[in-house]
Amino acid sequence: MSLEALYQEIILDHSRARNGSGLPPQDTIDATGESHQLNPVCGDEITVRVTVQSKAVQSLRWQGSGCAISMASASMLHELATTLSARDLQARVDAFRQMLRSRGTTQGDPELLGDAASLEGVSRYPARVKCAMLAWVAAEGALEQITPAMDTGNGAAAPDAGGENEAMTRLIAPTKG
Amino acid sequence: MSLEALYQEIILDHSRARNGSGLPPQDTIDATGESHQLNPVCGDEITVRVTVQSKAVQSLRWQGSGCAISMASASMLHELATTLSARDLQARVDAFRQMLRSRGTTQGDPELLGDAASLEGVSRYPARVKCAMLAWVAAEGALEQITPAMDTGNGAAAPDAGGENEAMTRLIAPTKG
Amino acid sequence: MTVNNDLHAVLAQPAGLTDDDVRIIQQDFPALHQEIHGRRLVYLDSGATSQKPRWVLEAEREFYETCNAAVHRGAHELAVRATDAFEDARTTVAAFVRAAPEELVWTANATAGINLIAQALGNASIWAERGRGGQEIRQLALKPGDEIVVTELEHHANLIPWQELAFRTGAVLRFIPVDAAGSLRLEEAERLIGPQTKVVAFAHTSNVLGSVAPVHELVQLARRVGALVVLDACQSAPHMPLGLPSLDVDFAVFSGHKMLGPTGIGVLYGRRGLLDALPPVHTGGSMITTVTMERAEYLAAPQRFEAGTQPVGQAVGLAAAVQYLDGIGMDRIHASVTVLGQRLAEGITAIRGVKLLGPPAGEPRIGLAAFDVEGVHAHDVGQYLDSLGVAVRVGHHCAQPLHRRLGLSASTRASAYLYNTTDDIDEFLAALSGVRPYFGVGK
Amino acid sequence: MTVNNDLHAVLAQPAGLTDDDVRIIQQDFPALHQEIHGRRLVYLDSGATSQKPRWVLEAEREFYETCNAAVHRGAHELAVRATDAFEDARTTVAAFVRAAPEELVWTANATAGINLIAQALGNASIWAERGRGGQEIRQLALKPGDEIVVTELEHHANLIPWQELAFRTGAVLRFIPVDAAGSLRLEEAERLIGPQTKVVAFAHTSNVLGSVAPVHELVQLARRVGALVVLDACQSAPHMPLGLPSLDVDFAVFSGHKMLGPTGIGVLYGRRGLLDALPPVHTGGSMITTVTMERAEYLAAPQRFEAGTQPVGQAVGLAAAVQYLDGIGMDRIHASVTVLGQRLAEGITAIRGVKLLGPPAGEPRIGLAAFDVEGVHAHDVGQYLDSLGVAVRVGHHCAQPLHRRLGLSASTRASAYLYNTTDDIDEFLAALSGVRPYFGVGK
Ligand SMILES: Cc1ncc(COP(=O)(O)O)c(C=O)c1O
Ligand SMILES: Cc1ncc(COP(=O)(O)O)c(C=O)c1O
Ligand code: FES
Ligand code: FES
Repeated sequence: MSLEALYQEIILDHSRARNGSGLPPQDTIDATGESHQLNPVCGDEITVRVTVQSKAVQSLRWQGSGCAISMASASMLHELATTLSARDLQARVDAFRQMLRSRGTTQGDPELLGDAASLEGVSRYPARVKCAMLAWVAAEGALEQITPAMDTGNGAAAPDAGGENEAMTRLIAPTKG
Repeated sequence: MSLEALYQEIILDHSRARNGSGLPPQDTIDATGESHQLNPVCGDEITVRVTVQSKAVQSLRWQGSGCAISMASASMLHELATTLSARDLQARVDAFRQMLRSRGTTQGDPELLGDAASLEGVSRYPARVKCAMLAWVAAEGALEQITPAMDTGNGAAAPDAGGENEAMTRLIAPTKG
Repeated sequence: MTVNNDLHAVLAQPAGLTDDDVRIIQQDFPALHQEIHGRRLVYLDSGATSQKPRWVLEAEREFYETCNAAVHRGAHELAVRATDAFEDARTTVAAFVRAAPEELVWTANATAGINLIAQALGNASIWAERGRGGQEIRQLALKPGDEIVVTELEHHANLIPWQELAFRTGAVLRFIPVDAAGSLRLEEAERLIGPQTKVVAFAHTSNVLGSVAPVHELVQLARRVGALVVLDACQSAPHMPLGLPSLDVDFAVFSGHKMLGPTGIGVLYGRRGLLDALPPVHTGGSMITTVTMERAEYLAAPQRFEAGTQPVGQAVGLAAAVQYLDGIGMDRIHASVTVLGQRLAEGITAIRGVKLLGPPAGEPRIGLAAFDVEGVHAHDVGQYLDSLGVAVRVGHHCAQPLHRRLGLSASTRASAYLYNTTDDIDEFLAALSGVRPYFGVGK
Repeated sequence: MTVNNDLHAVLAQPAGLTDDDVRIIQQDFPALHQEIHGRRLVYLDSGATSQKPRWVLEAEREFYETCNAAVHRGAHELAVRATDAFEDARTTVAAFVRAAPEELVWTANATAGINLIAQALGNASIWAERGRGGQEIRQLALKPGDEIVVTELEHHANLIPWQELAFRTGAVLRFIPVDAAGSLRLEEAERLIGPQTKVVAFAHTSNVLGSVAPVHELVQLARRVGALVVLDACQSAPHMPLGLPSLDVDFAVFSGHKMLGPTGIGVLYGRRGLLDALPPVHTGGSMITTVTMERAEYLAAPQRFEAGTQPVGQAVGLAAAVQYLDGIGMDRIHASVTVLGQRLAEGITAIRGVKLLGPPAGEPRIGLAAFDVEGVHAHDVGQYLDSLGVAVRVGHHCAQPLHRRLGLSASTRASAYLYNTTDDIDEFLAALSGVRPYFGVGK
């Protein structure tokens, strides 16, 4: 597989654009959730803040640093999220995760994932899957703070025993030493 | 090499005879030394008691249990020791050690070692060298209690750096845990 | 990799292994095709360490020749391959004992696994004392007066680490005694295991007696009082189908080298959730999230317990070993080895002046038998058998207290595995009959 | 075993290694003859782990096929062969660092070696507190207020175990800082190392900067106050002739896998006498003299630290590795790798937007160089280089505090070994020049 399939032009563009990056001082609205995720493999970190009003995502912004994949992925997530219901956003996170876990067998669906569909090539690079997931796991965490799991349709994303999903969440969630 | 070279008839005889075995209640004479040695590989133990008068070995008796080699070796040591000066006994211990270390290259000298010369075959079985040495190391320890090292000519037996001699003494001397 | 074509025929059979099957299996084991002192090698020391099939040696070699790199790091292709091979090995070995990959920690050997648990519990005790960690740490901590229960038949590896943990925490070590025949006195276990018991640790099968512990009963007693159960599966994992979760133990350990795998690798199984609650023991690279000069935060299990470069080649080798075992079938291996164990027990019992240790012939035992030859020291027995090409183990088999209880300082042990035929057993028995005459005792 | 006949010609040469020499050496390394993404593999990640010559793989295999048995036990022929192979390996590897065999303890890796020392010192502290052991234990014990000194550039393996020891004993961990360029501030070391200092631990050569520590100066400072010196020789043992006794350190560790050996084996060197004074850490079989249900008495070093079945196959493999290294000559390897390190440093410095870490080109460095590519994350750099067949390491290289000090969270590292040619370096440099253009930065 060629490098170009991993770093598509659109990915490099997003990685430089970093749309939605920067967290303005926070108003204390009930419907805001924030989650911080660390990729233990590289030490890169991201914080995602999601605001929901009337079950619709009002804004998704983020702050962090990392590789081109992780930055592009956060930028794409930002663009995708703002038009969705909270429940829909969770569904897109699930679809994105499924694509990345597929080891190249699932194509990205631009209808569902917007520009993030272009990250499909990442699924062939297991070491980089965490990069692409980082912002999305953080978004999931932020959503959970706002609405109980059922509300976002989170049931579908429940970790299946021993699956990559759970392993990843476990890995990404640092345990205090 | 055949088993018969290891277990010569004379060795099996000694192992059954166990000459000099049994420690009578001890009179407190200054010139008596006693040393207890443990073979950590098998857990077998032996205590050797040596009495010296006018620099001559008065008696060498022992108590312990172990394999045929170790019992025969103690029995032979008992027979050898009683006619010797303390200094000579140490010299025989040195000669015996050298024979056992030789990996089959040194023949036992019956003039020097008496029946114990028949243990020469043990040197081809590194795992059994400790068996044959056990009583002799104990005798050495007992002698040291009686006379300062110089008196017994012990200088020659000083552990040479990294040599088997030292390694063995170290192994045989248990360290309190 | 080498494929032993005849093996397919063996695998087509329904149950057990005939001597002909075994002879086909033997073809895969180069070490068995040696002459020792001019005699065919009869290797009956698998309880100490097993021989390795070509399949395992080649898996390890192939790893080094095509995938070798540091795992969980680096973005390059070899690193990806190495990581895949390493984690696939974890999944394979975990499945072998019906566990999830996250429940499996690689260790250097079984001894290291038991030490890891004992030291982690010791660390929990210090952490709790100093207010570090949460509720779960305080629950795991041992306090003076708490008790650790082992049995009198344990291998030193499952005894001394607990002595040291007791010393360290002020807990008291107690033990379930065995009777003069070596059987665990279960009624004593009932008396011993009480509310003060925090850990119950025991061998699944004894490496001296060949007996199988009443796992279910002991687990019940421990569960009743909320004690952790640690299973030493060193002698069971190689020989019988093992489902650790269904045994309901909290921790278990075994060693790769006793089950066709390379040296330098062992396994610690920990019930899901429990491993994550334990403090780490070894610290260093690849087990942290954030490190400052002052402090470190630790990853979840299994990484939390895998500091530094792991035995990757050996993990791959062990995975190949369990594939080989599974290929033949653990139930067939179990059946076959049980038959050999009984043949050993019967044959040994029939020899005058030789005393079998452990369960009498006809009673359950795994494929090993230790015995005492009256009037001949175990090391001499072993040396004599060796001269006839028969390799056995002699000594206290790292179970001094048990030997002392049985009134012995050493014994001789013959232990069989999937590559031993009944002929091997019979050759051994014939050789054993010659021992006392040779040493001139019991005439 | 495979003999590479051309190697004899290489060995006939007086000093250093030409590219032609290296190409002959490469023939012994099967892993290097692979295509990665259709390109010749240029392996520049030996700082993480080295590739293995056939000689090593075959030594290990030969051991399993002809000598495999439990060591230090059993009276049979294979056990004798295994014990000989195992102890001969110890003698060989000890001689490689000019040590005596009893000064060398096998460990699972370097990380385990440092943990062993730190935990043994922790045990000494508990023993002393509880009145166990003699005078030497009390001397080794750490008390609240005692200090452990490390440096700011340590690998996590030589940092976190000391953090945990400090936590456990109440001692204070202090560190010798580096300046903005990464150089150790020796004047600070002089200030820091005082009568309260009990341990000084530092890396011989930095796995990020490639710099060599002022061993002599630091040892002097430690000796002045009677502190123990622990040397992390992980990156020096593979690359330079090493005489540990003459460096006058008390302890040193290194890993087999970084010096042509298998995974799963490392070495702890301890000055004679000192190892015997330390309490054991792992307990179990083969390290005891007498065991009762209540207590155990321990053997002298090295056995005292080698509980359970040892990595025998790996020890044999590591001995073969150091034989291979010695066959070529550590001074020639050192000379060759130093040339490659300078070529790396010079080449990297010459690329616009790429910043070399550690000593500038022309100053002493071992055969590795880490760098920062402005505007491109290290993982992307690594991925790009991988697509051209160049394998490097990316990340914090288990040295987060150092990276933080340098204002980075990650870097990319190219590390060379005896099997790398100057062509390898040049291919890497050419690839590196393409990184920023590819990611569209710095136009
Ligand atoms: C300087 C240094 N110390 C310690 C280590 C740890 O070595 P290992 O992972 O083999 O235990 C490494 C290698 O990663 C290193 O480079
Ligand atoms: C019952 C039992 N437990 C523990 C061990 C220790 O295993 P290892 O030496 O591989 O750590 C053994 C093997 O010697 C054993 O038989
Ligand atoms: S490398 Fe850190 S997030 Fe991609
Ligand atoms: S076997 Fe114990 S002394 Fe010979």
